[in-house]
Amino acid sequence: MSEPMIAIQGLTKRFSTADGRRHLAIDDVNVEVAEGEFVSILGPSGCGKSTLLYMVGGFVAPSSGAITVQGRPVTGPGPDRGPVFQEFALFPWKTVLENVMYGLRQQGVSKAEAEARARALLDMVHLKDFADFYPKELSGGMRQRVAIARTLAYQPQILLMDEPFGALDAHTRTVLQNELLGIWERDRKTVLFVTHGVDEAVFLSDRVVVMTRAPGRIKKVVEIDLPRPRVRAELLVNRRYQEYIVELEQLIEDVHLEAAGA
Amino acid sequence: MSEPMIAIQGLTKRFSTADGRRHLAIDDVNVEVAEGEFVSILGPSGCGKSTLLYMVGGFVAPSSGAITVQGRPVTGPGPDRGPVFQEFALFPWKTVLENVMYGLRQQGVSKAEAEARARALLDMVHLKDFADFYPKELSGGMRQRVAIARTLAYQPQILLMDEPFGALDAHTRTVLQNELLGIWERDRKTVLFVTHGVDEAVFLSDRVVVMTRAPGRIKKVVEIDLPRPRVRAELLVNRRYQEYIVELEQLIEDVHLEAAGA
Amino acid sequence: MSASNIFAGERLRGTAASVLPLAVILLAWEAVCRAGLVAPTLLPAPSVVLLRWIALLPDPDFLHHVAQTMIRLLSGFAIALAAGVSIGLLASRGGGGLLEPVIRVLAPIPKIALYPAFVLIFGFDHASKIALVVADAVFPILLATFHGARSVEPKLLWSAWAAGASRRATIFTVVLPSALPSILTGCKIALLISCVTVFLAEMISSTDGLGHLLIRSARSFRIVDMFVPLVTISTIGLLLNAALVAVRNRLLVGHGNHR
Amino acid sequence: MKSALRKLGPAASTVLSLGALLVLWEILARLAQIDGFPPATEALVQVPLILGERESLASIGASLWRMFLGGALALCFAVPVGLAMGRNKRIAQALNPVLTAAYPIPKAALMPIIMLWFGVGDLSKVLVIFLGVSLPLIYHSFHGAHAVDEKLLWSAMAMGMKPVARLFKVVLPSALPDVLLGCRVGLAMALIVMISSEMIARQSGAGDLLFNALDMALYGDVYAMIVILAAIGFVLDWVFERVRRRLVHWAESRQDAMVPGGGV
Amino acid sequence: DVPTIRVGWTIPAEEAKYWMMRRPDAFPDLGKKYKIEWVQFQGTAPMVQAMLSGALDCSSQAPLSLGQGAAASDLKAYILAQHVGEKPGSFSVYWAVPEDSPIKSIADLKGKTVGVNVYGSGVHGGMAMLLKKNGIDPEKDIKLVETGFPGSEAALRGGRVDVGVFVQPFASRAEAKGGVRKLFALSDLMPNTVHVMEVCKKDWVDANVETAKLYTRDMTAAMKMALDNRDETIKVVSEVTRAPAAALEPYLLKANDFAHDPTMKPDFAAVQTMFDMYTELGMIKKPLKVDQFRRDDVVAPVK
Ligand SMILES: Nc1ncnc2c1ncn2[C@@H]1O[C@H](COP(=O)(O)OP(=O)(O)OP(=O)(O)O)[C@@H](O)[C@H]1O
Ligand SMILES: Nc1ncnc2c1ncn2[C@@H]1O[C@H](COP(=O)(O)OP(=O)(O)OP(=O)(O)O)[C@@H](O)[C@H]1O
Ligand SMILES: [Mg+2]
Ligand SMILES: [Mg+2]
Repeated sequence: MSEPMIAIQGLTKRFSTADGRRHLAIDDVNVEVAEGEFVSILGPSGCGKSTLLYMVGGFVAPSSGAITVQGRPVTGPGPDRGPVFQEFALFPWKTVLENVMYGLRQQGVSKAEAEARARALLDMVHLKDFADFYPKELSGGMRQRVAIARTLAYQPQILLMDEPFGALDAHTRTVLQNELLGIWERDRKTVLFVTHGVDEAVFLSDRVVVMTRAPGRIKKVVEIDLPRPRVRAELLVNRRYQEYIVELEQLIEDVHLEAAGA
Repeated sequence: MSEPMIAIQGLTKRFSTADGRRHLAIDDVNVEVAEGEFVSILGPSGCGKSTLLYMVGGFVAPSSGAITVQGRPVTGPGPDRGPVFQEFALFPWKTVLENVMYGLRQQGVSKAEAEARARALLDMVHLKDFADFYPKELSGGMRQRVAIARTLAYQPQILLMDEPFGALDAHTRTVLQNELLGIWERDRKTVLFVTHGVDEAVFLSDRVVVMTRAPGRIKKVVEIDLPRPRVRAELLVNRRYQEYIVELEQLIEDVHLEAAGA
Repeated sequence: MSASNIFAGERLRGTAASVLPLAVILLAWEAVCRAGLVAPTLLPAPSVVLLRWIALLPDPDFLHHVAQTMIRLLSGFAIALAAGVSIGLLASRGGGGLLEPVIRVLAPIPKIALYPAFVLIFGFDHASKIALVVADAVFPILLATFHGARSVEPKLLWSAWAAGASRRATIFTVVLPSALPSILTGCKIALLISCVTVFLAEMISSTDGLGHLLIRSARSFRIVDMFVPLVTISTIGLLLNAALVAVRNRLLVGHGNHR
Repeated sequence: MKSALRKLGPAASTVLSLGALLVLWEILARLAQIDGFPPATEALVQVPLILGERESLASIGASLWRMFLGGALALCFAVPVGLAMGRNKRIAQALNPVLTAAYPIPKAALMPIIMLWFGVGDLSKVLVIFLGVSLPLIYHSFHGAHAVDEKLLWSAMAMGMKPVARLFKVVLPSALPDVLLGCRVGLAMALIVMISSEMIARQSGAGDLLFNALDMALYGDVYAMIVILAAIGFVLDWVFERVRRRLVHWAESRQDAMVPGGGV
Repeated sequence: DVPTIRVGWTIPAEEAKYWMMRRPDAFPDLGKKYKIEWVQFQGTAPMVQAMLSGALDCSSQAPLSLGQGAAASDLKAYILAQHVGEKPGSFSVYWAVPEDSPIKSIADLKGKTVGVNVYGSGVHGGMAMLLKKNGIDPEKDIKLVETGFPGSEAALRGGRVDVGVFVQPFASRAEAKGGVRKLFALSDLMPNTVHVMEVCKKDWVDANVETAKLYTRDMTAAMKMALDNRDETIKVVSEVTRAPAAALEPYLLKANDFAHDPTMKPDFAAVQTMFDMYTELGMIKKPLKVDQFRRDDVVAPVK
């Protein structure tokens, strides 16, 4: 097998809290993600999914362990890895359009071209009428869509998405799932995707990583062997699809029970 | 029928945006919620659900129309209506425990009692080990659970919940749904509940209000005539339950199509 | 009532709210003087001062003094702004460890005491007074910038870095805009301090400017003439502040609650 | 170079940069050869002489006491006013013009009138210090209160909290980082105003020592006083910074950031 | 209990007051029959205002500030004593140029930068008068800058002014260093000048005649002590001004100091001459008679 796109080895993260204690958030995680692979992470709330993405993104330093991206150790953020944060983190002083244009402009794309591409993306996330709004004037779901558009705009090789569709209604979510799959298939991106939706994970992913309750460890990695391109309507009647969902739900149930029993 | 708990008549909300335009967010909404009723609101992202809750909460003034609660017009917030905001809005300078105790202390509950009640609620939302953490040290889903606990703590008559389980994993969500139903049944609370989960809405509600795309109007109100107390495992094999879900999904589909067609 | 009418009414009430207290103070002052509670040789009635002020306004000699003060004030403030923002940014990023102690030591020293040295270094003309204004006004801006730049929400920076923005670019596209509300508050304070400082410098040693005008009047106990420069500097402060508020409103459209 | 510095730790870099400042002063003064700007060494030798005298110590103590009084008064007055202005448009509209009209007026010029009401003693100086310190306190509190997340206020309202309680229990803590910035600027201002308030009417105080030295062209003493004041300012600021960290650790951003200087 | 006088003072030339401040035990009445609250000021003009506002009872004054206070603000006061002045042979405020300066006389000042202590001060008035008499328009022909006395030497040596103004102790310091040449002095204008007087408010004196007398008497006693014990005086002045004794030694109470009269008797004639000069220059708005500041039973020397 060729070199993995992302290799995570023995990754551990401890936080020191305000009251001086040390809090183990992630404990000895090992994952490899191949180029062009779509990997979802499922896990109980607070198990360290976001923290894991931050470390792959190069925003937060691991306490121990190593992360390499394309063979090189991660030392900081780079435009090869595009994050979509759980809290959106839009620039409040920029309009929606300017937010989406930001990355392109930083990479030297001309203003006109950046605007055209930003508008196309805004159209995709159903926000073309809100280009001149400021983030504070948007609803939660609208902000989330701007954040997605902002990251997709500058076309990073790797997408690090933290519950990117969490605040969206079912219809919009479905539309965006399809759009994301389209982009992924077209551009051969590598995606690390945190979600709470088991169906979403199965629908989108090549593999699903299930994490234990805090401190986060890997419970199991489930290979999703469903044909691509995937069409929702077809999958819904696919027995394998249903089995995967049941298996993952069971795993999550186990994760919770284990912790309760321990 | 006795006087409704919440009566919303001809409610309209316009925002003026930073670029000086006027933006119609909610257009002529009429709803009545009876005492002890559990009403969910479903609608596309950006259709005005949060805004509607803000106005019932008395935080934002309507542009026109009237809202009465227990027969009295809403002129401002009050401890009878407890909001759970989409963005959580925890007090960052207080620990988790202090956040949950806050409302109780405001209402003159003794420190010891407030702490006991807060700890019980933290236990309910699976956060008893995090009582001394500060909000910035929590994950997204953990913050959301603190926000829920904080509002439940001071036992408002009416709960105004804005996607309160949106950032939670399926298992935790199920647990909290059951807890919420338990509290609701025990204390005869009135609940206005914004969600994107059709199954969640059907599982919890007496009625589901479906809103149109922006500007938000009421598309349809669906009465959920399922026996209570509801047990998830039983409902999953209940045909009526499945039919409601299909009906609501279809409605939402329609709402989106209409707008696209318009 | 139409919407525009409501807004007009609102604005009117706003103006009233902002003018009223000032007017009340002036009236009280006037009453105190009229009632003979205070000797006119110590505190003249505002009406008297106002009349003299209006009479002096077209006087080219008086305007010359005003202009001298304005030149010193504005150039001092501009330099303090440029220096304060750039040093503040620098200190908040890499150079914090080295710059912070220096700032801590320099900020609280009374710059007035340096004035004799400034005069000998920069001469008796504008430069020494401008230097004093800079020395006094730079720290509020610097500290506000430093603080604003340090409390940038990290995820905003992360977003920018991940988008491929260079360190330098993030300073201008994230740190600066994010610190802007704080910086502008620092500017407001610095502006008022600049007014005081330029006036003081002119009082201590000068042959023109409003401060000098005051000293000249004070030495010959022309009490009404003493109040004219005070009213003038206060008006200048009000006008410059209004300009700053206008700039602020333009710059901060998107920021949180800053309408 | 940078990482070497970081290894040195804060104490070492403080010593390093202050040492560099002194050396720079010494070199500049020797180059400039100006009476009014003596070299660091000439000033530093005077420091122990001044501090060795009981009387000057008492003077400095008296000044610091006035500064403390003025500062404490300002804290009690300016912070609530600033917060109220930040939350209430009417109050802001009413007070803003009064403040902006009052602050540019040099208090030194008004000393005779201030003396008229408050005498030549401590009271007028405390008042002037109070005014000087309130300026940054009011505006930074104003700014902080203005930027409070509305939903925090809404949460408090929904719990039944009354406006005044909200001001102190929500607006104040939330604006605390800005209020404390105001305090920090105010601290520097307090020392400056404490000195300048003693320029015209002098009673034993640090400013009296300094301005007398200026009047006698004793520049060694002048700069020795400056060094002493700078040292006082440094210590106060250092103490303040400890307190500040304790008070607003909740606002400090996520730790362990990988990027140097990244929002630390 | 005993009455308290609120007295304003300045540095550097009020040796009698410094003695009373630093050696109060040397005076039998001070602290027993009356007390003094000392308040130091920068310059005489603020003390006029402080007296007007009732914050001070007595203060050190120059003829100009007293005259202006009286003419413009109706200050009513008595001159009790004279601290220092100029007499033939004593030190006189002078203006100096660098040794090698091409300026040889007042007439050469045209177009030059001239330093003065304070714009509109008595010293400035005297200089203006002198220039006028020598055909130089003090408003238009020269560029005037305020250097203050302390900064004058540095401004002159640094080339910031062409002519600098000197009083003690700066004059002796500059002379010791050398390289400056005296150009003209106030004594060129008039032989007798009054620089610092002790002035008390009229209503206060009228109400406290006995205290005023005690005060004047002690002040005269202090002046005598100062003149009789030069070494101790140097210590006293050094304590007050913090100037090192070595800086005072070359001039204090010597021939090159201002004139000190052991009786502190005010030179009313000289004050009148100065009033008239300031009136002519327009610095005092209306003619003044010195007699209005005179009350014989309190003026030094008190019987
Ligand atoms: N700055 C911090 N200090 C201390 N503990 C922290 C800090 N940041 C995160 N943690 C802890 O690390 C753990 C993992 O947090 P993380 O945000 O990665 O969870 P998550 O899996 O993303 O959860 P969610 O699904 O709720 O978003 C949590 O227990 C949290 O309390
Ligand atoms: N301050 C504001 N200024 C202008 N427009 C606003 C403002 N606040 C909200 N809006 C607009 O009002 C509409 C409704 O917003 P709201 O937050 O109520 O939506 P929502 O139904 O809660 O959506 P979501 O499911 O995404 O949270 C949106 O179109 C939004 O752009
Ligand atoms: Mg997370
Ligand atoms: Mg919403």
